[in-house]
Amino acid sequence: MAEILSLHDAVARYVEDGATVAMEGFTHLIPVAAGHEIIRQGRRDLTLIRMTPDLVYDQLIGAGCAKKVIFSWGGNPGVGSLHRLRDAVEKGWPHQIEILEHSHAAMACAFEAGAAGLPLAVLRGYVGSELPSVNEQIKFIECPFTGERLAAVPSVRPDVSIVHAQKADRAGNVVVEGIIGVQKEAVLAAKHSIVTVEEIVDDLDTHPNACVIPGWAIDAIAVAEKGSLPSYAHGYYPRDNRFYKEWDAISRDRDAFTRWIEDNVIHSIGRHSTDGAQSGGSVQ
Amino acid sequence: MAEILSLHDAVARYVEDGATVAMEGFTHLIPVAAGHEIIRQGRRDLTLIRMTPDLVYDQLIGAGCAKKVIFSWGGNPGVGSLHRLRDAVEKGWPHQIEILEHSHAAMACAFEAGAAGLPLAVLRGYVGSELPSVNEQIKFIECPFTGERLAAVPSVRPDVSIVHAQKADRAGNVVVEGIIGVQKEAVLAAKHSIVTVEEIVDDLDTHPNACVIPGWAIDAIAVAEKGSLPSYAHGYYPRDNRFYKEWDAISRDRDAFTRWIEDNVIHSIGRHSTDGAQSGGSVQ
Amino acid sequence: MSLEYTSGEMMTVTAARALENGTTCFVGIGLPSEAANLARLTHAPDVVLIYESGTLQTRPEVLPLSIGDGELCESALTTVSVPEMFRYWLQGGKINVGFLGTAQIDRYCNLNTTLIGDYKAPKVRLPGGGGAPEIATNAGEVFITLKHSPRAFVRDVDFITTLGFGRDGKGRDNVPNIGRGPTRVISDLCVMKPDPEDHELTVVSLHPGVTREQVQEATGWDIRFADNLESTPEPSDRELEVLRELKARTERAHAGQ
Amino acid sequence: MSLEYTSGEMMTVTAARALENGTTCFVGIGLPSEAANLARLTHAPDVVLIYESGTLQTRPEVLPLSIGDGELCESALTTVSVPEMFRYWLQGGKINVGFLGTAQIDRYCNLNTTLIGDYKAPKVRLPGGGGAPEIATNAGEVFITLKHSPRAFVRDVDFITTLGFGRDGKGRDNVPNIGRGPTRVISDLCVMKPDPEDHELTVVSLHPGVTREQVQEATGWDIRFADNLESTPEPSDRELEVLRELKARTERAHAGQ
Repeated sequence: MAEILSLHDAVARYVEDGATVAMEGFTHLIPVAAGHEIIRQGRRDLTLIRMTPDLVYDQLIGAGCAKKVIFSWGGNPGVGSLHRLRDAVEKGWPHQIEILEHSHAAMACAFEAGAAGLPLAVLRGYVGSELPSVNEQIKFIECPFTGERLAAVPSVRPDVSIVHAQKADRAGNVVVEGIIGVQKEAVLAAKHSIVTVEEIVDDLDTHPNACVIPGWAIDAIAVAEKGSLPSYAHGYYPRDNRFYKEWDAISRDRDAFTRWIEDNVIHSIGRHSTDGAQSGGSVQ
Repeated sequence: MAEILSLHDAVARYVEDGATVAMEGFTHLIPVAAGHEIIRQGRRDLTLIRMTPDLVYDQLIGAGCAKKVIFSWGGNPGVGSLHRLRDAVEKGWPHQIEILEHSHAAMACAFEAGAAGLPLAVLRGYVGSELPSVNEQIKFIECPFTGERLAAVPSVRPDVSIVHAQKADRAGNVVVEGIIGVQKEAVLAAKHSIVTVEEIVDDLDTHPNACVIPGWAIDAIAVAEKGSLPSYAHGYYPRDNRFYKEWDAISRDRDAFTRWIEDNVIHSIGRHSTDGAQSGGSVQ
Repeated sequence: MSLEYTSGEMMTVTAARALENGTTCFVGIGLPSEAANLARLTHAPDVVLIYESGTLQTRPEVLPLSIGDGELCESALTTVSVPEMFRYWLQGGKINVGFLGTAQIDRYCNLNTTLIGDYKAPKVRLPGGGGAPEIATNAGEVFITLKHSPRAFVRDVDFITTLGFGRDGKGRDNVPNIGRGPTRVISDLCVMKPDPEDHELTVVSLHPGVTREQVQEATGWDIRFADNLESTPEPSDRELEVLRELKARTERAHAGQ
Repeated sequence: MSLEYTSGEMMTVTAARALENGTTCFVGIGLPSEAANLARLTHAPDVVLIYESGTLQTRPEVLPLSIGDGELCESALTTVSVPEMFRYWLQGGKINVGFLGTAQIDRYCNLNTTLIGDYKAPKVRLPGGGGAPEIATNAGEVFITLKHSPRAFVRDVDFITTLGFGRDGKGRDNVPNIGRGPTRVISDLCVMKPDPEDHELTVVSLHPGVTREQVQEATGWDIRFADNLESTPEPSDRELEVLRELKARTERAHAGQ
């Protein structure tokens, strides 16, 4: 049953050094505030899972939280590279990280299989791709009915999944609306889950087939107003496209990056940002 | 791209003798009017797929349309047996039919796999059940990652799927709301599909994550007002529970059944029913 | 305890009491649904009821006639597709208790809802497995409720639709990722539990006024009785009142249609 | 044909023209998205645009910066989960055309978006496969659009992220349930198609004013030219106007944020 905690306490309780963590949100509703809280708490050796690592994973990697990244597309959407991810992979700064890469289809199916309690996902995938030669977790099975060769990947079952959503009610039931990505799957596949929300309301006021995650399937709810910026929250605020472009310059340079983290993450508790770049400071 | 046809023409075009037909709707939105149209057109040798064959399949079987039934629970929900199904299986009236039975979990996964274009579904199922001893389509595979033994069943890929929904717009986009069952999967898994709807509207007026089936994934839309009775349509009319109970008596007796089909299906075109038992008569 | 009650009411109240508050329960239609809703309306207001039609955390005012009545959707937290229900919620390990009825049960709690007689030439064709085969193996544990009769309680079921503990009581041994299976069976005469060692069904509690002989007469094998055989507590007035109101509301609602 | 145009505009207009009205198109971000939306706003009003973020049949007013901009959801027929998108819509065979960009392409249309150099010690780490590996095999056919340069058009890609026709041109032979693969590549200089026999990329049409030599200089292998080499039709004024309005609207919208 979901407990309503501060973001600090939720992260402190469920994100341990060495944990496997999935922070999801497909461009929309990225749990940026929670990522910043992980940086502030100095977590280390995390295995970070995410279909589309973007700015928040770039920040976690640059801040030295990551040991390994499991992903299918790691870039700054519409802008270019993730320079902190590249610096870690290409030059080992701040330390070498392991990467394990999949295709989107395989990761989406692996999240689905994790939510479905299965050890593997089966898909018609990776045909002719060289990814199986660099990822030993990609195997192939034969369909017992047709003989067709199909790809199999292990399901995703994180220690903790963190997602951001529009709102929760007081029982911790959460509604996700708009581009829903693999958020529900991430929560259901994980041993523990934290959902940050824009607000807590008396009544979710949803339609019969809304994407609602029941409170009893979640461990912690934390209010993180604007907790997704520079990503966006459908119905609450738009994407800060400008900051995505600005990040390119900030993240190219190790010093500029470090200063940015110092100013906007480490020392930002309780502050509110005006440029949309900072977030995680407006919790509670 | 969906064509808007009369129910007669949609069934005449897409349901051929000998076809594999899935008519879905999990208690809710059962395509009863379409089933009656199949009886009126005298289709024969159909392989009928449905998780929960209820009254409309009892009627199709009693009327001699079925060669084989693939199902996971065949009863009159909340009332008891399907007497026409039993009479066919136990006594071969009007002729012997083949049955192939699954569990709900396996059939739901098989529809899902059909929609996903896969030849098989994998589930943690049938453990200790004797169903695999009477259904040779249930096999077991070994997970290449964990060694766990998991069940596999062939996906469902009907020649034609028929479902009922609340409304379509003029481009043939359909919204299904409430208990959505496996309707979307049935449509997407099939070579051809017919969706009967309560009405055609200018604007579907839905929320961002509604269960909408695009017109270009459907072959034919047919208006069938009250096309689901005695089942129900969320937002339109309630379930006729009384008729489900009455069906028990009607269907126990071969003559009573035959009279009922004559009066309420064969000769019902253009008529409207007052007792909720008849349907399919109000089409165009 | 001033109100008179029937053996059916005794069964429903006892089955309801088995459900703890806060439990997530995958509910079968009929007797399990009646018991689970009674639990929700009495001691377990936060029990989470889930029906295989996709309705999550539903709070119907009246008992559904079918597994997919509109009332279940209208009063649910949300309604998901049937594949999602079986994959994410049941197989995904989110269900504490599966609450099932059955046509036949045997001494190892195996359930038969497929047929009486031979599979190729059945004497009576029953509705089939439905959700039960995977509810029984993927839920944390299973409660079963049905009326006692020698036709229902048989030594060996004609067909194992749904696993209890198998033909030899060892059907769950060494099977990975499987629930505990049936932990109690509630009939109109008594409460039974599988023996912790060999899993044979054993009477642990007799309902008030019921004798060992009555249970034995209604059971198709020599049924065991626990050494410390208890007497099932009687229904409270409040439980009976709530149950009767629920059934009266249900009857009025369904008659009107 | 009175308006002047750039080679980028020529590329986009030509790519747009490749999309027939009524086609379902799985759209990559960037150049494919620009071309697909131009098609929708000109000759193909009923083209169905699908983005991997789950937005089905979307009609954005401005071009999305990311694959999951709010505009895509707000203007979509409906938005599904990402697993559903890849399972039901792509793998389920509902997509006629996958429209992709890439960092590198080779003579057999294999795409590399993984890295330059060696996998263990990359010179340049690129974003990775994303949706492309399965778009390229599960869509009915694939269109590819990218700018011509010797670094982009290489004889053999450093890494096959996404199958064209494999290292030997035979990568799709005898593979069941696979799409036709790349059927055309549109650059800022020309249009190329795989040879029907051996699948080697062949220039079939030069954009106006472009010479064979220019294409060869910008290509990292000895590229073939079709016997009946054509000249790509110029953009119409209407196409250019619609494209420029679209880009201006997009710029205004994104600058405002």
